[in-house]
Amino acid sequence: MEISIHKTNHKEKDFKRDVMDEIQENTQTRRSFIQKLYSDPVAWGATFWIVLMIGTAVFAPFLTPYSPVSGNIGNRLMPIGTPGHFLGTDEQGRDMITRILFGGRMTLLMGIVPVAAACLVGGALGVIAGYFGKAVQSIIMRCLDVFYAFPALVLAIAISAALGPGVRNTFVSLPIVFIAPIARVTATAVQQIKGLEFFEAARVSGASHWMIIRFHLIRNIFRPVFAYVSTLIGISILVASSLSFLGLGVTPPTAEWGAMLRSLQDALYTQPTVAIAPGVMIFLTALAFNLLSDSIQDALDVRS
Amino acid sequence: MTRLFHRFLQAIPTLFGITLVAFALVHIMPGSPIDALVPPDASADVRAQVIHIYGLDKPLPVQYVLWLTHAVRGDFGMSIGMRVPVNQLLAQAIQNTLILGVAAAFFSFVTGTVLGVLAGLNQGKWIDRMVSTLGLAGVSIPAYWLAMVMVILFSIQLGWLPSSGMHSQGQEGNVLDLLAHVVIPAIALGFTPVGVISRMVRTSLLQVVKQDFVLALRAKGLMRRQILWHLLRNAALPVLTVTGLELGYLLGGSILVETIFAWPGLGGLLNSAIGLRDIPVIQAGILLIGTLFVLMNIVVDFVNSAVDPRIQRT
Amino acid sequence: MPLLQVEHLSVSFKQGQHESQAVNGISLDLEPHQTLGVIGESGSGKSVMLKSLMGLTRSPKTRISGKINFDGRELTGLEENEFSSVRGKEISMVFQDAMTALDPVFPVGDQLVETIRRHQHLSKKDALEKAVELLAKVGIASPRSRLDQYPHQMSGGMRQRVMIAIAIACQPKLLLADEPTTALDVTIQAQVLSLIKELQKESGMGIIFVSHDIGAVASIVDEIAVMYAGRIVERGSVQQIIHQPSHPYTQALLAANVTLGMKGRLRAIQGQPPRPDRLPYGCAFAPRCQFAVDSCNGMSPKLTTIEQGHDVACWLMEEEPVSANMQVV
Amino acid sequence: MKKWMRKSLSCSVAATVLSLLVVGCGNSASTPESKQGSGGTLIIGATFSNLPNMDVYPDQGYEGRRFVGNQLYDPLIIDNPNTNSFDPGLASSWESKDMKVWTFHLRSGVKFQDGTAWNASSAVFNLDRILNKNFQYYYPQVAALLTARTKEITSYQAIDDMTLEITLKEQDSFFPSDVTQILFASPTAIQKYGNDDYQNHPVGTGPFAVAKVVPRQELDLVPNKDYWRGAPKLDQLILKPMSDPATRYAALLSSQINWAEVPPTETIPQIKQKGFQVVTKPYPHIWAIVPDMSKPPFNDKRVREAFVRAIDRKAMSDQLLNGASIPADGPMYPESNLYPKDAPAFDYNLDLAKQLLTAAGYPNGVTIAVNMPSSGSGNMWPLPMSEFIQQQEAKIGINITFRTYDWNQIITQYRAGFSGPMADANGIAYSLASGTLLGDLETSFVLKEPQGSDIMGYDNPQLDQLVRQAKASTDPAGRDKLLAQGWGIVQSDIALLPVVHDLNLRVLSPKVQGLVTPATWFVDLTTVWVSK
Repeated sequence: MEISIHKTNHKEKDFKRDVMDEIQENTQTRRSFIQKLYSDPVAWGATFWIVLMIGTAVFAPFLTPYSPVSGNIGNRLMPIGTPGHFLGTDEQGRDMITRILFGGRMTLLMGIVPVAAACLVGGALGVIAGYFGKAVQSIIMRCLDVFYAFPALVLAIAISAALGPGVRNTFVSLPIVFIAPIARVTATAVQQIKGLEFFEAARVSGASHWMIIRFHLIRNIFRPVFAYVSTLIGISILVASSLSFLGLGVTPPTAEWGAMLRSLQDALYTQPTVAIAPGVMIFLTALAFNLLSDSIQDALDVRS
Repeated sequence: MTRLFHRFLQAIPTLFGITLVAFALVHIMPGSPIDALVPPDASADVRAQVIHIYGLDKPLPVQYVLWLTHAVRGDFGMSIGMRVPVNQLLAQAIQNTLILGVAAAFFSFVTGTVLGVLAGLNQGKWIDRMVSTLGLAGVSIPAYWLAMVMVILFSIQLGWLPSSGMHSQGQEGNVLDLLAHVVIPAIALGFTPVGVISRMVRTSLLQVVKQDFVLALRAKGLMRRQILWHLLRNAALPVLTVTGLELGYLLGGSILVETIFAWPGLGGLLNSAIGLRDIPVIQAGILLIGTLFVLMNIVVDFVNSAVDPRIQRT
Repeated sequence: MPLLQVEHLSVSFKQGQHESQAVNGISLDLEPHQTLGVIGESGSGKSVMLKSLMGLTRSPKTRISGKINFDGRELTGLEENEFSSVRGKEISMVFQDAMTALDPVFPVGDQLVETIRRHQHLSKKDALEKAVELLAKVGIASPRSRLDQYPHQMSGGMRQRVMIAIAIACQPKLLLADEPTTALDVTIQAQVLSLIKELQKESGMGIIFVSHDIGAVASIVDEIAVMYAGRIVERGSVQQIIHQPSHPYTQALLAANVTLGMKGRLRAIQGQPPRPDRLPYGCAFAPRCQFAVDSCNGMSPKLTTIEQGHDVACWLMEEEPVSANMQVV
Repeated sequence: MKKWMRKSLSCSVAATVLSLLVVGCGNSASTPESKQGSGGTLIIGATFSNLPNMDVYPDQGYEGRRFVGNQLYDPLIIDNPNTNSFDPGLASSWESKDMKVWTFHLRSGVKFQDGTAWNASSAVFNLDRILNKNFQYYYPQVAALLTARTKEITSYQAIDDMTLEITLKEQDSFFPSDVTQILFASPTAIQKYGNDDYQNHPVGTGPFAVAKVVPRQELDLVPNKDYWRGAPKLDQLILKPMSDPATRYAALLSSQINWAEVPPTETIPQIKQKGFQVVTKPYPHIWAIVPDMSKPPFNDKRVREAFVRAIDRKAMSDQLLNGASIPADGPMYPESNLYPKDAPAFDYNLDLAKQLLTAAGYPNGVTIAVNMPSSGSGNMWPLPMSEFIQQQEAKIGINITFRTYDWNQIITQYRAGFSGPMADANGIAYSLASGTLLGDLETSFVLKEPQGSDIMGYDNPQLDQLVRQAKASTDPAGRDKLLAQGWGIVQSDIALLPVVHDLNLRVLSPKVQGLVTPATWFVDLTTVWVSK
């Protein structure tokens, strides 16, 4: 009896040491990751744009004297460069800068929130699937396969069509789209970790599942999963704006870039520069997120 | 062949799941399908009769089994909104979508490959940077917006190409006319895959270039184009997989692009069916897209094994 | 007239602001029928040297100087396309690992045929016949049925034979072998070595055989050159090198080698070879050399003949070692 | 534009020539060089998202009827689109002594496009198909849609081969305008294909016949050379569903169509500059929000008035819609002789609107849901219009959630009323050809389902009384006076939340000739040709 307890203690110590080593290793990689990002001018540029977008979104009400939802119909479709309306006005006579500033709020939210939500659910499913053996994995993965069987946009459109238009429903349909791929990437990452020696060691040392998942798994799958998830934000922005463009996402009068493109579609032929402006914003913001994601992947060195 | 068969067997549960999703989606839709079928001022017995014909009076599981057994036989019922058999609508729509999809796939595959090869072979040079930028632009650009911009530019301003539809009046059989109509939608739709594919080709090529055998090929005295052929064959594998996945993207993107160009395809059909709450069409459309996507993955798998001898063919 | 005459060949790569000196003023010559073994640790530049002979290291980031005279032609000045018609035809190369040196997605037959047809005007059919012949020649049983196989479907030994078949396809005058047996089992190694030897007997080609393993080389080469940090530090006949190793590095190498069956304690060489972008002044081996004296850190020793056909580059062998105060800082 | 299409017999149009009018208007005006000529292919970009079905009651609203129904079929009495009067159709004359028994003398020598002769028995076959439940070819789908037109009919019979007699329940002076809505199909074709499949092989007596149908893409029609009114001038007529205004405009500019229904309003100046013909003309129409008056908040007239007063309808017409509409005070359009001149107009007045809303018990505002179509016949530009209204109402605290549906779906919802799938909606944005038919007042504001479509839960005994009088009236002038009075009651009760009257904007390529700008929703395409 004595001996066995002693042994256990010993193992626990080993285990703790493992963990400590690993934490150290993690902080090291984290530092070099940040260093790499720091020295990447593209990452700087992208971050600058994103921070600018977040800043203008947060402070939008203080940056413009106009209302994003109501305008002066007498001033509709003013061209770019009109005094007081630098980017012109939309078909309802609303200031385009104001609409774009406020629209950025929705776009950012719809880029980040669904991905974050899907990350929680998909990540958890992936960890469970990857960690608890083949049977659990096949059940979860087979179920998720069904969602995988639809192109992301089709799935988003189908769910949004079923639930009806509106921001709230977009926040339901978009995460559903991303859960399956995130779960799959997570499960693969977990499986790779499972094959490593230290993981086996931790298992043999008798640590609880929760301990192992917390200390070993999450830390180690973080890089590949984070790198993958970072690629989804740009996609989420595009899908969300597509839904709004189809009239399935944000509904008027809320300013959102995709919805703005929808309502300005008729004005394309008379004020093309005004009408394509929201598209430029979607493009630039998605591009910034994609560039940053690229840099993150480079810095994490996870690109195959 | 056995391998293909196995792959099919594996896909069966997924396909089954797709049917469940397709069936479930439309039943959580707001609005009752009966109201779309019968005018409310119709007499009660007419109403009952129509409900009976569409099986809407049965419990959901029974409706599902009914629908599935019909669907398996290719019978998706009558379109509620358009009052024609759904499979007739689908058959025509899928054909048109395939025309657009194949054109877009062709455009994106060729352009993506050429750009990717150029970038991969000129790593670090301006052309590489340009292609990388273009690639990222491709995955960041909203296809519908690109479509709108291209219509303004090429149809309205320059008047080079038609702005919508599939063919000019009375030119149904004219391939050149069809080509003129497909150019803008195909480019708008294929632009994102160009980005993805060119990036993939580049990465893949760079990996291949690093491998020993490339040096060995040079050591054999092979000429540049012969070596390039080896490089491409080797780089093709991941590219084919990605292209397969991008075909799925094309199916999705076609909903937006077809809507803008009034292209009479599956995407446009689905979009109008959603507006109409045309349940049989939505169900069949979603089922079709899901099934196509799954089949496409199988085909990609199969092509992969055909191209890569390292994948054992049993 | 020697088949190959290399004079002061230097190869350096630019890497950012650094410049790696991979090959540093090598001179050697080779007669037809002769086999030269080049040995050294990995990173000693032997592989780069070999590739430079075929012009495979040429790139905008590489600087190559010196002369390579092959069969009466100067190779260094050749255009890439001229060079490519020499490669595989007059000079061929056998690589270390056939698994990675053969294109995995083409059948071996195709890979043979494309080499044959690149250099000889043969019809596809004739080239195929020739391929079968070549496979038979390198000792592959039922060669015809092997044509359609992919590299991964063959055993390691067989793949290496295919490589050799490709290399000798156009009866080259010079065969460059870059550790062709390292990846193989010991028994297969011997078979492959004797195959190469046989082929040489038949065709009279000159061979440069690079290896980190003296044991592998000893049985088939006539002469051995020992490379360290991009330089030849000792060269001589097999007998001279094995029985009278004069450079401390050669001695250490031999001591580290088990296959020769040397008695006594196995002494691994202490330390690491220097990084090619940070070569020390003087003798590059000095930091690891147990016999190093002050003068070793001063200037690089020149290759000096110590007996007929036996050259060594070591201050210890110089009659008048340079004094320590000549050290250049 | 689904229901209530009744039209005054004597409505002579005081056509308002708008500044943007290029093609003439009125009864005879047309482009000067257009007197002679024929041939060409007319390609119409229509606002429906789908081809209408081709049975005798096409769907897709009145646009389906305008471009398909009226081209394939004829009624007994034709609702002349240009003169705003009744013309003889398949009946060369008709009479009724008591407004209860109506005798129709059928036109002789007319044949359906399949050669079947038009006579009293084919007329009875068609009436049996929609009225006789025991008839082999009784077709409830179409019957239900025509209920509002046939509700008064108690019996019908063929007096002789060319005479048809229809007996009504009670006196109905509106009946001739109802008759314009009943189209006649070839009995042979119906027998041949059966009720369900008939719509895919329609055969009528109309000016055009179906040549080819490409579902969702186009409908090709060819002229009926033996048309009894004279063969149409066109060689070919093609209909393309294009629900999106921008798509129609782009298609027009790139010459894929030569006739575009309602293009984006902002393009009007550009269109004119490019030399296209811009056509507008007042006609019986209202784009309104139909309120659910059976539940709060629209059960309170003060809320309805606040709602109407909050919309700057003049700004909407002049600025948002670039003059393609005129502000509406009530369901009846001002050029009509049924227009109630003395009825109250609820002018734009935000302060008053706010006071009314507070008085009605909503000092903090109220949130309502309104269903609306995404496009479709007479719906103009629903997206910017609804968004404009949304902004305007927000100023007084009425927050509207608009929910967009396909036009056909909206028609269905409308028919089902607020007790059906729209139970959670407070209103529905709808385009009505209000006043096209004489009985529109009755069907829309007096009769509930299934005879009428008073879905708003509106009841006014005074109105019921007036309508009853008008219906029984044998004197047209007196009847019209009563009707105008009735429309005035509806307007002052705000049973509809009026927004604007459409001006039927369409744009034609300069090559399209011979169009007589219609004074109603409908249009006569037999006079049109397309020059080379």
